[in-house]
Amino acid sequence: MNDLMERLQRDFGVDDITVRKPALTTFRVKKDSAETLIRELRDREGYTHLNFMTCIDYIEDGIFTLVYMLHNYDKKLSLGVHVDISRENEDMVSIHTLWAQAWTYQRELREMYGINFPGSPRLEEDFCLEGWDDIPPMRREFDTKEFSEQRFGHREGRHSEEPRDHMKVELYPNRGGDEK
Amino acid sequence: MKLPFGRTTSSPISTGHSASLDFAQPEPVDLASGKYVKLWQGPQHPGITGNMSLELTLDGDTIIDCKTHVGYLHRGFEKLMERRSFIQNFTVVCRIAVPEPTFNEYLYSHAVEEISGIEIPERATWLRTMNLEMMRLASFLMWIGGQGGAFGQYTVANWTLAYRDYVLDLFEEMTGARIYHMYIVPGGVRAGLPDGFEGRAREIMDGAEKLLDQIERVMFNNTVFKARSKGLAIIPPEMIDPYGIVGPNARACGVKRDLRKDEPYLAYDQLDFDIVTGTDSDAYERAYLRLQETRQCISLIRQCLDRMPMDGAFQADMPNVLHWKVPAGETYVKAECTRGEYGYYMVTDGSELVRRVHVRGPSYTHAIAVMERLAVGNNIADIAGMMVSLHTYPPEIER
Amino acid sequence: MKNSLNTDDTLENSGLTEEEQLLFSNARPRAYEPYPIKAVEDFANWARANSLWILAFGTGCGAIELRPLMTARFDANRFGVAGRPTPRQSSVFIIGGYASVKTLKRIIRSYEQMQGPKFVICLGICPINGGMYFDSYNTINQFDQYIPVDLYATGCMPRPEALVASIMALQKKIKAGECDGANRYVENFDWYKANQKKVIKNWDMPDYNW
Amino acid sequence: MIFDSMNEWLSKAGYFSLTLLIVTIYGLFVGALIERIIAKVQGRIGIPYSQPFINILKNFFKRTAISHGIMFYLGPVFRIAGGIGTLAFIPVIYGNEMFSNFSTAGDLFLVIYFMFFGQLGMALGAGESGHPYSAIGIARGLSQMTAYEVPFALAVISIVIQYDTLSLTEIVAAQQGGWQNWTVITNWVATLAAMLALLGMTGYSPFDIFLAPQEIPIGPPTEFHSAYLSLLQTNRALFGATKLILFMNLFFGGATGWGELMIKTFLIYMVAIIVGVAFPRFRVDQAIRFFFKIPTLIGVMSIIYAQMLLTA
Repeated sequence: MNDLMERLQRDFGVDDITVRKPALTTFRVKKDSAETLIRELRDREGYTHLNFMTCIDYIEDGIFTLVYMLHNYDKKLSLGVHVDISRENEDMVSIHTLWAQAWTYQRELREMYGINFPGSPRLEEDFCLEGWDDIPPMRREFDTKEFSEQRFGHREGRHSEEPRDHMKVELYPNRGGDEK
Repeated sequence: MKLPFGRTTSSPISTGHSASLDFAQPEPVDLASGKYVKLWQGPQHPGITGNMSLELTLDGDTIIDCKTHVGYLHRGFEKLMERRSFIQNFTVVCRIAVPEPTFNEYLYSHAVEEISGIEIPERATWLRTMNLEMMRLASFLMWIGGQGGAFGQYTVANWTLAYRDYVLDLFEEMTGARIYHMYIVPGGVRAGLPDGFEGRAREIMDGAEKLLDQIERVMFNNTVFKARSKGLAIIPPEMIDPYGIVGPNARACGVKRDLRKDEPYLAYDQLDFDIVTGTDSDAYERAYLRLQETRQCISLIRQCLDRMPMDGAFQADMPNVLHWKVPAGETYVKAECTRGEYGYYMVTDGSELVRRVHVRGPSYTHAIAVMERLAVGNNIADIAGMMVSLHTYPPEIER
Repeated sequence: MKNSLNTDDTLENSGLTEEEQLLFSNARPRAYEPYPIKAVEDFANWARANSLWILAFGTGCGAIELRPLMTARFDANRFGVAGRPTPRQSSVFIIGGYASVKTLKRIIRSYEQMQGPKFVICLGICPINGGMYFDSYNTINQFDQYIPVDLYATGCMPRPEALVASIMALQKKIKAGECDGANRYVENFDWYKANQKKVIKNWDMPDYNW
Repeated sequence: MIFDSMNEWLSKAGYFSLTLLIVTIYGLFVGALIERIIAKVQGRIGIPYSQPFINILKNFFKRTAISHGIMFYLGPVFRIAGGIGTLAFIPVIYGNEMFSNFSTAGDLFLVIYFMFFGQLGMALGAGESGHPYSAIGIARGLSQMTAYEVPFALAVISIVIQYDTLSLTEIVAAQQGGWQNWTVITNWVATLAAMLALLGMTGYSPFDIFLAPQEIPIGPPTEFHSAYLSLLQTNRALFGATKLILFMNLFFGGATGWGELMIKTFLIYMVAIIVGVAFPRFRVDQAIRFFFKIPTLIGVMSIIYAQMLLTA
């Protein structure tokens, strides 16, 4: 594993290498070399299985982190390839030529985050949502509760408690819900 | 057979590891010519597993193009989980995959435990293992019924679905619920076994074994069932890796991969079982492999009952859940569900809410990429059987 | 329009293109008139109550408990309940829990294709007020805003016993002639349509398709 | 004109209406019974005996708001005309003037013609509905019909050779005088071919390919609803029973009373059911291949066998 990481550091300039657990290592790579790196890992290093690809929205840093989880069946090791892209310039190299299911993931990411994958087939088709007219829902700035209240409404009489406040009242009734 | 889309029906996929996948856009079909029919199979269709649909283009009875449409069950779980606390999430996750909620519960709990470094007691490990195996048994029983039903053999469907109910009774006894158990919580399980559970469980396992023998006679030795399923939807070995095929679908063509054996979790390293593999990789082989795995489940549940410590703590000491903050971290945990690798990817940032959860269901690739590939060139009559044979559950695709 | 059935009060069908407008009728739905003789109507209601054909459309997780209901353990066939794969022939629509917006569109289409009198049973809490998904951006919260509901069976999931009980309750209601969901739909048609169109943004189907 | 007077014709018609009623009710009842037997195999209790009647009533009371054109309405009418026509030329009870219908006026070929008239009419009606599953169902149903026709027609020809007549009454008459005279004993080859064809005719598994809920839900009747559906259901019971009566007349010595008729037809039906509960469904090409192989071969053999019987 260390040899591989050293080689990747040398050839692709990966950084932020973290061993999360013995079977899972994550590292970060630049957007430009991501596709080459993933192809290299698949063809040369035996990381033939794409577990999934997904995206994390770091709105505070203004970036999307794309995560490609690759798995090596022989060594029983997983690699999490992180690629940072800007939230504004939402373009990413498509890997639909590497795995048959990749374009589905890219279609989902396109719909849920608005990331564009030029060249990926059937990218514009609806995946889960139909006739969506708001900002992509998985972005952090999208408030699902507010959207739901405004679009679907709530029936009168629905009563919900913030669990912490509720439990405080339940647990410490004598002190008026004061924990201390 | 030559098809208008430049695809051929019988030639195996030409994808090696170095070759790229062929994504040539098919020529548009002239529907106005009257030669082809566009047909929507689903979502309101009894032959579709769950709530999804297939957009089929037919030339006579032969399918020349298939597109899977999902999203009818999309509830936005990943978004909902980002705005619920860790303990609130545990009630939500089981609803992701309706027929197999337990795997979601286990993987979510496991991911949280792994990031926050909680060790669960040994008894909880065994209880979890048994719970997962019982879920697998119930799910496989439903699947066998579904495969029989998809080919019109309702007798088998009635038998297995009725028997699955007895397994659900066991769940009810163990967890208090039939479908959504919410049994496996972060830190352990919610309860131990009730009195007399072991005896009743063994009785039901004996019955299940008898039922499986009957089903093997009625369904698997049936000429018509063989005629329908042999040679149907063959997955060639070269397709396994590029399409990300996992679980019984991959094992049926001789790929010896099973997470329970390869990367043992819970108590699986102490249990005695072998990976079942097949050779033919058609619908019949997959069905037979699943029948054998169902038998294996019964044996595993018995082993769990034999070796399980019957007393001791079933839950680790947990922090006050109202103040529970999970340290920053990232992990990917996976387990072998009935359809293959089920995984939870979790990223936390040290707050009370989870940063990101991604749920990886095996149907994601089986129902879309694989189904679209295999359907082409087949008869429309076989679509239902083929779909059940791939064992897809739509809710885990769209979540 | 030539395809309206001799009425001036027609629907817009604005979601359709010019050619498609000619393919669909734009007449308004009509309410179900009971038979003038009460005995005949009671007899008809008795027959309806004892032969409930459920549309085979598993719209949500509730579908998982319909299988035990229809198979050997609970065997709803005893009560005259049967599954029917086509909306034209079925009279009961069981909404299996939450409905996502995409499914709601299909539910509306299937419901409108069903021939009256038709009844709707909602399973679970989700159709009542959103239940577990009250804050989800893709599931509706109050099902009766879009389709009239005759009966709710709550729980998550409602057990098959609860389903049997709700079928019995529905039978009782039908026999008493109180199941008028389909008529409410017709009477408040514009209200229902407005609600539906508020949620379904890509309305590309006729307003009421027969 | 074979009737001597209008009066005789009228009384014939009255008796026929009675027969029609009895056969329809019997068909509905036996349908429920069969459902219950299937349910028993599946571990269920099954529908109440009254269920088929209630279903028909309910469908009759259902509203209709669909128009698919005139042929769509005529489909079920053709279908039931086919059913009634088939029954009209079959002697239901042998030797009973009341229940032998118009069998003196028509022969075996007319009966067989009526059997397919209904199917073709239904095909036209269902085709008019415009539903793609209906079209696929019709294609399947008609091709399967063509396939099971072959062994059935061969078996019928064999019987015609054997008894040297086309009249059903005479065929039944030739089988009287004890079970050893029944065609099933005297010409068992033809019976075997016809019973195999019966599997296809009754439309239970493995030959329920034209309904096939998991594949083309539910084939030709997809768009039929309310009163049209109740016509179809009535016809299903009537036509089902009629086919069984025809089989009974051809191969099992006919019946001299209603009790005998019911027992015999039920037992013939059971053959299809025993196969039906145990088998999954064929694909349409497999079903056609099945009928063109062994049943057709047996059918050909039955003709040779009948010739041998004559020469022997």
